[in-house]
Amino acid sequence: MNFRKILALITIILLGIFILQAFLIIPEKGEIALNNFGKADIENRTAQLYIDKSVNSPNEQVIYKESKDKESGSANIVTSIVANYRALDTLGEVTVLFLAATGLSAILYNKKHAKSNFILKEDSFILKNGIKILFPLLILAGSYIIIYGHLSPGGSFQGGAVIATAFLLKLLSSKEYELDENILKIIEVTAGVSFVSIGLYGLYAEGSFLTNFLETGTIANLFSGGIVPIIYITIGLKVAVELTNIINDLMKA
Amino acid sequence: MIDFLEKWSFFGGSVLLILIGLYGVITRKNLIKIFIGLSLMDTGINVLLVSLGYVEGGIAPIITSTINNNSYNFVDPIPQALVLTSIVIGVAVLALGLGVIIKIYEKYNTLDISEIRGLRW
Amino acid sequence: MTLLYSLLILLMLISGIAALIFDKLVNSIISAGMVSLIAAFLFYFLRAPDVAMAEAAIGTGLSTAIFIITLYKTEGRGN
Amino acid sequence: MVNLILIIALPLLAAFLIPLFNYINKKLPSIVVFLTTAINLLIIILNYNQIILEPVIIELGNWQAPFAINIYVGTLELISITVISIISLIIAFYNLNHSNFSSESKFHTLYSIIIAGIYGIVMTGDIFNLFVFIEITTVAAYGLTTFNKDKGYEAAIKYIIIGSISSVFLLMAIGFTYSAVGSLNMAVIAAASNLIDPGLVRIISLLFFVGIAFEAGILPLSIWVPDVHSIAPSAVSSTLSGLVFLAGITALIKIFFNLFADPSLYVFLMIIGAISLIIGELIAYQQDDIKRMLAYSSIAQMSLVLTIISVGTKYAISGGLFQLFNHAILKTLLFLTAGLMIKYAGSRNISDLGGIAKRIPLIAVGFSVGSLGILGVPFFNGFVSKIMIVNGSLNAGEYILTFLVLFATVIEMAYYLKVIQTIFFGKISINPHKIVKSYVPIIVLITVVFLLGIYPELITKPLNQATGELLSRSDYISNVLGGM
Repeated sequence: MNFRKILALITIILLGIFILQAFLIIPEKGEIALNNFGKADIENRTAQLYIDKSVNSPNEQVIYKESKDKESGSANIVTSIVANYRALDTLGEVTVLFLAATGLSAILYNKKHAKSNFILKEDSFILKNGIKILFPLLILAGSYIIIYGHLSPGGSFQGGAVIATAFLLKLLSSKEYELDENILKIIEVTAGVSFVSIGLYGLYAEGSFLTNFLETGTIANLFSGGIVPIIYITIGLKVAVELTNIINDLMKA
Repeated sequence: MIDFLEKWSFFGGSVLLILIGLYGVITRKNLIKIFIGLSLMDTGINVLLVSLGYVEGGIAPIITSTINNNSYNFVDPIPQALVLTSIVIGVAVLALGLGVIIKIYEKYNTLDISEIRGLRW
Repeated sequence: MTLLYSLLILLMLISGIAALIFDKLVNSIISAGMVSLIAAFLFYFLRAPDVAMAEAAIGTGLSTAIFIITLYKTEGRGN
Repeated sequence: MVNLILIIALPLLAAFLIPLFNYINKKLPSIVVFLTTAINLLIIILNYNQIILEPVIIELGNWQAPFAINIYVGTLELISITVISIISLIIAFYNLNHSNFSSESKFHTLYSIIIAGIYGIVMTGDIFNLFVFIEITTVAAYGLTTFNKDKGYEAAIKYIIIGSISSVFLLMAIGFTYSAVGSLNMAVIAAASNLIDPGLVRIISLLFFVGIAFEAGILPLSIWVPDVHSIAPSAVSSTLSGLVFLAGITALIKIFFNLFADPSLYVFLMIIGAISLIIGELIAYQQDDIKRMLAYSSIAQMSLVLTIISVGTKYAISGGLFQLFNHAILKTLLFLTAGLMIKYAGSRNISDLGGIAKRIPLIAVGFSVGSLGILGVPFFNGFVSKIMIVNGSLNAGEYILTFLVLFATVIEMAYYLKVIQTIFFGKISINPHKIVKSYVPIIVLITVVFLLGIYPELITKPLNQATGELLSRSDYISNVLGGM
């Protein structure tokens, strides 16, 4: 324990006391403070409107497989927030991922076409053949998670990460395997541009960026939610490609 | 005791995790360790945000065949949406940082910040 | 149930501290992955399945993988 | 009227398309980025007359205003985006000829996105959206810093570590605010801020300060600034110093004036700002590296702006904002010219730049104009804002502050005049390292400096209006919430 560590410890403890006292504040009458654990006051939060799907429309009950043409048709409420109510955040988030991938490839830029030197000493039989079987299954699982993102838990980020993991395993398993960077680039450009274009079409057709301009359909049907599943697929592709790019760049560094 | 744990284990635990991460960032010398500290901080803040939206006895905010309408007692979906965003941003920054670390290692052949000019403090 | 959460959180904090204390970086990275994994369970208990999946896939899987790759590219090259 | 969201969407679209353009022609990305910045300026000009009359609220996705993300463009935001669009256009023009990096198209991608992020920080009316745009801006800045293959990595790693820590605290502030208020919309939070427990307000606003101040150049959190600004390519340092700081300060103003207007916080801001101002000036004085000197000078200037704004009177705030915009213009000029001089002389040390004015007169004149503007010499744009700052602090009775501002100006004068003296009258000791040419951006910037120096009403009139809007929070709230 040298001087610096003690100083750091004291700073951290003071900071901890400073932050934790926020939870201890007991509001006086008429004042508001942080909610206690498990006592989130959803009724008075914006979240209740999202759950009822009644930001623009009157509050009606939303019923599984029955309610039609609600303002945002997806059954997974988190998805409806991510891809519809707060879609600009998601566009920003995809942009951050794109930035990270671009920045990383600029940092690790090599003139020569480098090969991945992150390899095992020799190809392991079990790994190689195991991954041969696992790879299509992972891709399938990832696609399922993305496509059913508006109905069940999961979505484009989770699915995209699963697909990227599949490529990671494939890259690990064999020396020869190489990703075709042109195809990656094409998917990257298409996904990003279509996300922004969907937003711009909403601006053109309905007068507001990222508007849900399609029929939202019946809750919990596969084809429901208007632009939500379409946006989710573009995000899923984008996330998968960017994460794969990141892994690929790091392995080739 | 149980009451105390129920009230504090999530809030206190996540704040502590953030502080542990911060302590690591400040005191560790190895760049990879510093980034491990940063990722601990990220995890901590994510747990904190989600637990701020938890409702006792609540259910996951998804309408399914059993939870078939919106009058159930859902937990708050907004923090969850925010945390999804924050997780992805976290991994993006982490990847960028690790890429820079690889370059620094190529240049100095060490990850110890006390041996790298311009990072000593 | 409360005890289970508290134990998990305690375990998470211990792995967090362990991640910073371990001398070998591989152990640290695995410990950090452990923290993420426990966090994923906690998200599940907090009724946030979406976040739990994201944390499991991204935090536990990909982050650990890119940490390991970086380690291999830097100090771990010899081993 | 063209929808203002386009100024965020178009750079993003361009950035996503750049890999394709790069495939067609290596020169195309820079031209595309230049064109998008030009179109953005056009869009803002088309909207100008309408927004000056009444603030515009853009509801994204057609969701009613306080319940989803909305973008709020009042007079302050309007002036900011106008300045940002002009400067980004000039830098994009400079980039047409001066971006010979090994992976050029990626540079333009990052540059295009950082501009979109800066617009977003200034215009957004939602705190989590603010976080996302801050992340966009910082991650782009991390990437841009590394384009200096020589020393950029150490600077970038410092920046990344501090940025990540700050973003955790920003998220914590957002989480606490949401937990208490139940909404992420700035207007709803502002309306509810009187009801929040004052102790909690203090904690939340301090967390916000930690989360944003690192992007605004206030000292304890901005120890990365000198490294990053001095090492990054000139176009990047001028973007970071001129535009990102502008956006950061605007975000701080929004948090501390629109969201939580608690007078006890202003005292805190004033003290932090004053300390940061003096320390910044003193360290700048000792520097021999010209870009490092400019970076510390930026820190000092930003602290000055923050201090003056936290005085809280109308006149002082207008002065501070005027100084903020002046600083954006002047620092762009200074960093561009300093970068060109460094390229020509092949050295970053002030002592090696002796007599450079005889070789590249225009660039040296540009640098001197920037310096004199910062010092506040008559007929330069900094003159009026300095006068307003001094008057504002005097009228508010903050005599110590006035003294500190004048003291800081004296130190500033010492080091800027030293540089001017060296580059004009120093012994010629350089042999040209590299021929540099860049007339248009410098001439345009010099023109803007004199224009604002001679006709300050161009900007002071809208600024007074902006200050009025800032000080009347109820108008802001009712604008967004409507009749609720």
